[in-house]
Amino acid sequence: MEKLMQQAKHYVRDMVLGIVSAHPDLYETRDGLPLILRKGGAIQGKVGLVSGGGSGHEPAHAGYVGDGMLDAAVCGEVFTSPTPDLILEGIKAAHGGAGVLLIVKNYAGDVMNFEMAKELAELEGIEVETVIVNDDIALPATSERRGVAGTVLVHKIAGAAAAAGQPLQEVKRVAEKVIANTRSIGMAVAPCYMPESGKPGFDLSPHEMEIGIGIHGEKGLERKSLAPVQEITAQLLQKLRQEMQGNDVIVLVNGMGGTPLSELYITYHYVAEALQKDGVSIKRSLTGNYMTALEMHGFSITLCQVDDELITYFDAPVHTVGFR
Amino acid sequence: MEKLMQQAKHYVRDMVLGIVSAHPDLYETRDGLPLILRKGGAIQGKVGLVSGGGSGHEPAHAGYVGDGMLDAAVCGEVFTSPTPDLILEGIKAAHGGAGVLLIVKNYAGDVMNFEMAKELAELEGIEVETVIVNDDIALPATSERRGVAGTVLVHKIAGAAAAAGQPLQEVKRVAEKVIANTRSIGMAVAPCYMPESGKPGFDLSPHEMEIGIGIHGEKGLERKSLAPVQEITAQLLQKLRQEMQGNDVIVLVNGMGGTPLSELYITYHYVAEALQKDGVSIKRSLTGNYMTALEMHGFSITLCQVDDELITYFDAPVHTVGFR
Amino acid sequence: MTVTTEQFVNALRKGALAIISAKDELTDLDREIGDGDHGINMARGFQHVHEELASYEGTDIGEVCKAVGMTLIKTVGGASGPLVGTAFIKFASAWKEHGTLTHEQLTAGFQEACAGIAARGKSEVGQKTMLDVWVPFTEALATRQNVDETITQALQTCQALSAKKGRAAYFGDNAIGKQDPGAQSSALLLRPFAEVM
Amino acid sequence: MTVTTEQFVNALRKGALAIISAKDELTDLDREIGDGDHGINMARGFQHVHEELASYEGTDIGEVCKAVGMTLIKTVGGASGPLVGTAFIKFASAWKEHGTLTHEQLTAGFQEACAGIAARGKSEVGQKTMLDVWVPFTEALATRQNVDETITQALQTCQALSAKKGRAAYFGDNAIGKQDPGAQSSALLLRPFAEVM
Ligand SMILES: Nc1ncnc2c1ncn2[C@@H]1O[C@H](COP(=O)(O)OP(=O)(O)O)[C@@H](O)[C@H]1O
Ligand SMILES: Nc1ncnc2c1ncn2[C@@H]1O[C@H](COP(=O)(O)OP(=O)(O)O)[C@@H](O)[C@H]1O
Ligand SMILES: [Mg+2]
Ligand SMILES: [Mg+2]
Ligand SMILES: [Mg+2]
Ligand SMILES: [Mg+2]
Repeated sequence: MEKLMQQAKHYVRDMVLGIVSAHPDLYETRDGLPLILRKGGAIQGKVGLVSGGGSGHEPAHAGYVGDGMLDAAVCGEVFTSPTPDLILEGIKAAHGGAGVLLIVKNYAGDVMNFEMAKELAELEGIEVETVIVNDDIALPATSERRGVAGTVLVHKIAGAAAAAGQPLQEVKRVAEKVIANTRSIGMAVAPCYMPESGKPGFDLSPHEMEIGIGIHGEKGLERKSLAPVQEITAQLLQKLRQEMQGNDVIVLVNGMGGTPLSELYITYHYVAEALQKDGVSIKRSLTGNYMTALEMHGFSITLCQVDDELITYFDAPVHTVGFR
Repeated sequence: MEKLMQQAKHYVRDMVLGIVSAHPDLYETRDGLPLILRKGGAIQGKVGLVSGGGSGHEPAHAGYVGDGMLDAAVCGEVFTSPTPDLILEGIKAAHGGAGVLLIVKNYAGDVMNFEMAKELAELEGIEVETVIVNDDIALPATSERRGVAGTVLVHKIAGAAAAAGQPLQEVKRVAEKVIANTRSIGMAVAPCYMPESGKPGFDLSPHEMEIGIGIHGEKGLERKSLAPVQEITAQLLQKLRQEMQGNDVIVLVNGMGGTPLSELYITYHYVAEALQKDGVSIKRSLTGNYMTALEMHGFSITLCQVDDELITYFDAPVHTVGFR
Repeated sequence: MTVTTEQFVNALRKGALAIISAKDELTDLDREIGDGDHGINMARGFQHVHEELASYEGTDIGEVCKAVGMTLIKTVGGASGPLVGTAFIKFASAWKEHGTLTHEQLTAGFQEACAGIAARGKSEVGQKTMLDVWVPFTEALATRQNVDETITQALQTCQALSAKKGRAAYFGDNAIGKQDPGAQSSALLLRPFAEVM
Repeated sequence: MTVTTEQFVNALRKGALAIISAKDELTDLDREIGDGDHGINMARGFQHVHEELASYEGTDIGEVCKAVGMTLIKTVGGASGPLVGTAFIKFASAWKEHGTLTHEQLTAGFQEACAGIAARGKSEVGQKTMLDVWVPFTEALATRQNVDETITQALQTCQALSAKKGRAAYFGDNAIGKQDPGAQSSALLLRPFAEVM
C-alpha cells in the first residue's frame, strides 16, 4: 500500500499543519508542537479535557477538539504514545483554573506517558485526574483491555459535563460511568500499513478476516473465513451483549479508515436489526469513521449502556470537525 | 479486496436501510425505494433540489440531504445511474410547488435517465430544471468532462439559494455559476472493487499511481511512479490553475473512500502552501471524504472560484450528515 | 417473410439468455474502457425481461415491446438502460397492435429504434457505441444482407474505432482495439433475430 | 574494576548504534506481537542520544545519564520511551556527580534502574518484557557472572515465555516462541557494557 505523504518522518508534523490550516476557525497550535488546541485557549473556570495518543486514528483525537468536547489533543508519532513533555504542554494549554481531566486509552505506553505528564503538571500546581478507557472486549483480562472507539463517547459525554460547568471530580465520575458502561469489538478484512516501514500490521489471505483487531495494526485474536456481514455482526453482538445488562444503548458502528461508508451503513443495518430483535432499544447511533487505524478496512461495534444523565450529555451541543 | 456486505445484489438496498435507520431524525424513505428524502417531505414554496446517481460515492448523495442542501437523493446501483421511474419519485417527493432543480453529474447514463425523469415529471405538471456538473478537468473535451467532487459545492451553494427562498430560475443560475467556476482533478494509488464482480477498477503495480481517475473505478488517463505528495499536488494544481482566472477560492481536498484522513490533511497542507505561494487566497476549505469511489485510495483537489455571493451561500447554515 | 409474435418472443428470449450468460465477459469489457458494470446492468435487466416473457402470452408484438422497454428502463440503469429501453419503446410504437410483422414493418421498427437511440444518446454511428451494431444490423435487414455476418463485421469495425461517446470516450484513442461493451451486448441481443428473418 | 565516564559513554555509543542498525529487525519483531513500531521508536530516540553524546564531554556519568534519560523520554514515545528513559533517570540519581563507578556502584545503579522500570511498568521479570533482559543482566553483574552469556540465555528464556504485559499480552500464549522486541533492544543496548566490566 502506497502512502500519500512527503516523508515518513514528517508524517505527523505535516498532518498537524494540515489540520490547523484546514480549520483556522477551530484550532490553534503552539510553537510548532504536534498539539491541537481549541482556538482561543483554555476556558476560565471550565475543567480542561485532554486526550491523545499515537496518530493514525484520525479524526481522533484532533477532530474532537472543540466546544463541548476536548480542549487539547496530543499527537504522538503514528501508533506511538506521545511523550510526557508534549502531554504537559497540552495540559497547560487546557487548564483554565479548574483542573484537567486526561482521557487515556489503556495502552502501556499511553498510561505511562500520561502518568509522567500528570506528575509534571502537578509539580506546576495543576490539579489533574486521569480516566483510562478500556472498552475493547477482544481480550478477556480486563487489565489488558484496550481503549478503542468507545473513547469517542467518553470525549463527548465528559466533554458535555465539563461544558456544563461541572467540577473536576464530577466530570471524572461521568467519564468513569461511560467507561464502565461501554464495550467494543472490531474486525478487519485488510490491514493498515505503517508510513515508516510500509509494512502491513498483519498479512491476511483473501477471503479471511481477523476478529478482535486493535487500532494499531495489531493482529486480531481469531482468524476466520470471511462471512456475510449479518453473521459477523451477530457474532460480535453476542460477545458484546454477554457483558452488558441494560437494554438502552448508544450504538457506534465505527469504520477503521479504509472501509467504504456504504459498507458501514450496511453493517449498521444488520446491527440495528439484530439489536431490535433482541429487545434492545437504540437511543442514539453513530455510523462513520470515528477512531481509525490508517487505511485498515474493517469496523468495530460499540455499545454504551445509557440512562437519562448520559443521554442528556450526549445530546448537548458540540462543535467539532469529527463529531456532530 | 473483500466486501463487508450480505449479498452483492442487496448492497444498495441494505445501505439505504442503514442510512435511514441510522438517522431517523433526518431522513425518510418511501415504499422501500432506494430514495433518501428529507424528513417531513417537501417544503412548501421552496425549490426542491434532487441529486443522485450511482451508489458507492457515500456520503454523496444521501449525506447531503437535509436543511440547506438537497431534498432528495436518488440511489442507483453501485456506479450505475438510477432509472427514470425512481428519479421521478424523488422529484415528486421534493416538489413543494416551486419546481425542482436536478443536479446531475455529466455521465451519459445520468444525463439520459434524469432527462427521461424530467420529461415524465413535466407530464405530471412539475416544473423541472437541470444543471449538469462537469468539473473534472482530466479530460480535455469539455463535453465529456465528468462531474466529480465539485458537485458537493453545487449542492451546498444551490441548496442555500433554495433555502433562502430564491425561485427556480435563480437557484439554477446560482448552480450554473458554481459549475462554471469549479474545477477538479483526482489521483489514486489503489483502485476500488465492485461489490458484484469483486474485481478492481484497474490494476496498479506497487509504486505506481493513476492521475485523472474517475469516481467509478475508471482508469486514470496517465500512469506514473508514485511521487512525494508535494510533487503530485503541484502537478494537479498547475493543471487546475491553467483553467482558472480568479484568486479567491474554496478548496476541497476530497478523499476517495479508502484514504486515511491523516493523508488527506497532509495533502491539504501542501495544497494550501502551494496556493498561498501562488498568491491565491483560500476563502474556505474542506478536507475529508465528500465524493468517494468505494474504497479507492487517493484524493481529488477541487478549486471553486468565489465572490461574495457564493461565499455567503456557502456559509449559510446546513444540517446534513455529510456536510457541516 | 413475416415474423409472428411467437417468433419474436423466442428470438428475444434467446437474446436475453445470451446476455445473461455473457454477464462476466461484458463486465470485463467495461472494466477496460468503462466502469465495469455493463454485464451486471444488462444481465439484471434481461433477467427481469426473461422472467416476464411468459406472462406476455396472448399479447401482440407492440405490447411485448412496450413491456420490455419499460422493464429495461426501470431495471438496467446506467447509460445502457435508457438506450436499449428507448429502442424497445420505439419498437412498441412502430408495431402497435401488430400480431405479425412484414419485412418492411420489421425494418421500419428497427430504423425507428436506431433513431431513438441516437436521439437519446446524442450519438451516431462510428462513435464506438451500441449504435455501431444496431445501425449496420438495421441496414443489413433493410437490404436483405446476411445479418449474422454483418454483426460479426460490425463488431470488428467497432473494436477498431476510437471512442467518442459514453465512458469509453474518456480513453479516446486508447480505446482502439478494445471492444465496446454495449456493442458486444447488442450483438448478443440482436443475433437471434437473424434466425427468424 | 572501575568504569570511567569515557568507558561508559563508549559503551552507550555502541549500544545506541546497535539499536539504530537493528531498526528494521526490531520493528519486524513488534509486527509479530505488537504494533510494528519498536525499532522506529528506539532508533529515533537513540539517534538523538547518539548525536548528543559528543556534547556531554567533560560532564560526569550522572549528568550523561540524566541527559540521555530526558532525551529518551522526550523522543522515543510509546511504552519503551518512558521505561528506558526511567532507567537512565534512575542511573542519574544513583551516579550523581560520579566521574567513575566501582563495581558496587555500577551494580546499585542497575538495580535502581530495574526497580524503576518495574515500578513505571507495573511489571516484573517473567512477563516477557524488557525486564527479562535487564534483571538477569543486573544479577549477573552483581554476582560477577559472564554478562554476555547471561544476555544470550535471557533472550532464549524470554522468547519461550507467554506474554503478560504490553501489547504482546494481547497474544498471551500465542506469543510463545516469538521474541519480545523490548527484550531484544535491551540486549543490544546492554551488551556493550559487558565489555567495560
Ligand atoms: N451516448 C451514447 N450513445 C449510444 N450508446 C451509448 C452512449 N453512451 C453509452 N453508450 C453505450 O452504453 C454502454 C455502457 O453501458 P453501461 O456500462 O451499462 O452504462 P455506464 O456507462 O453508465 O456504466 C457503452 O458500451 C455504449 O455502447
Ligand atoms: N509494562 C511494561 N513493563 C515493562 N516493559 C514493557 C511494558 N510494556 C511494554 N514493555 C516493553 O515495551 C516494548 C514495546 O515498546 P514499543 O513498541 O516501543 O511501544 P508500544 O508497545 O507502545 O508500541 C515491549 O516489547 C516490552 O519489552
Ligand atoms: Mg506503538
Ligand atoms: Mg455504470
Ligand atoms: Mg458501465
Ligand atoms: Mg510497538
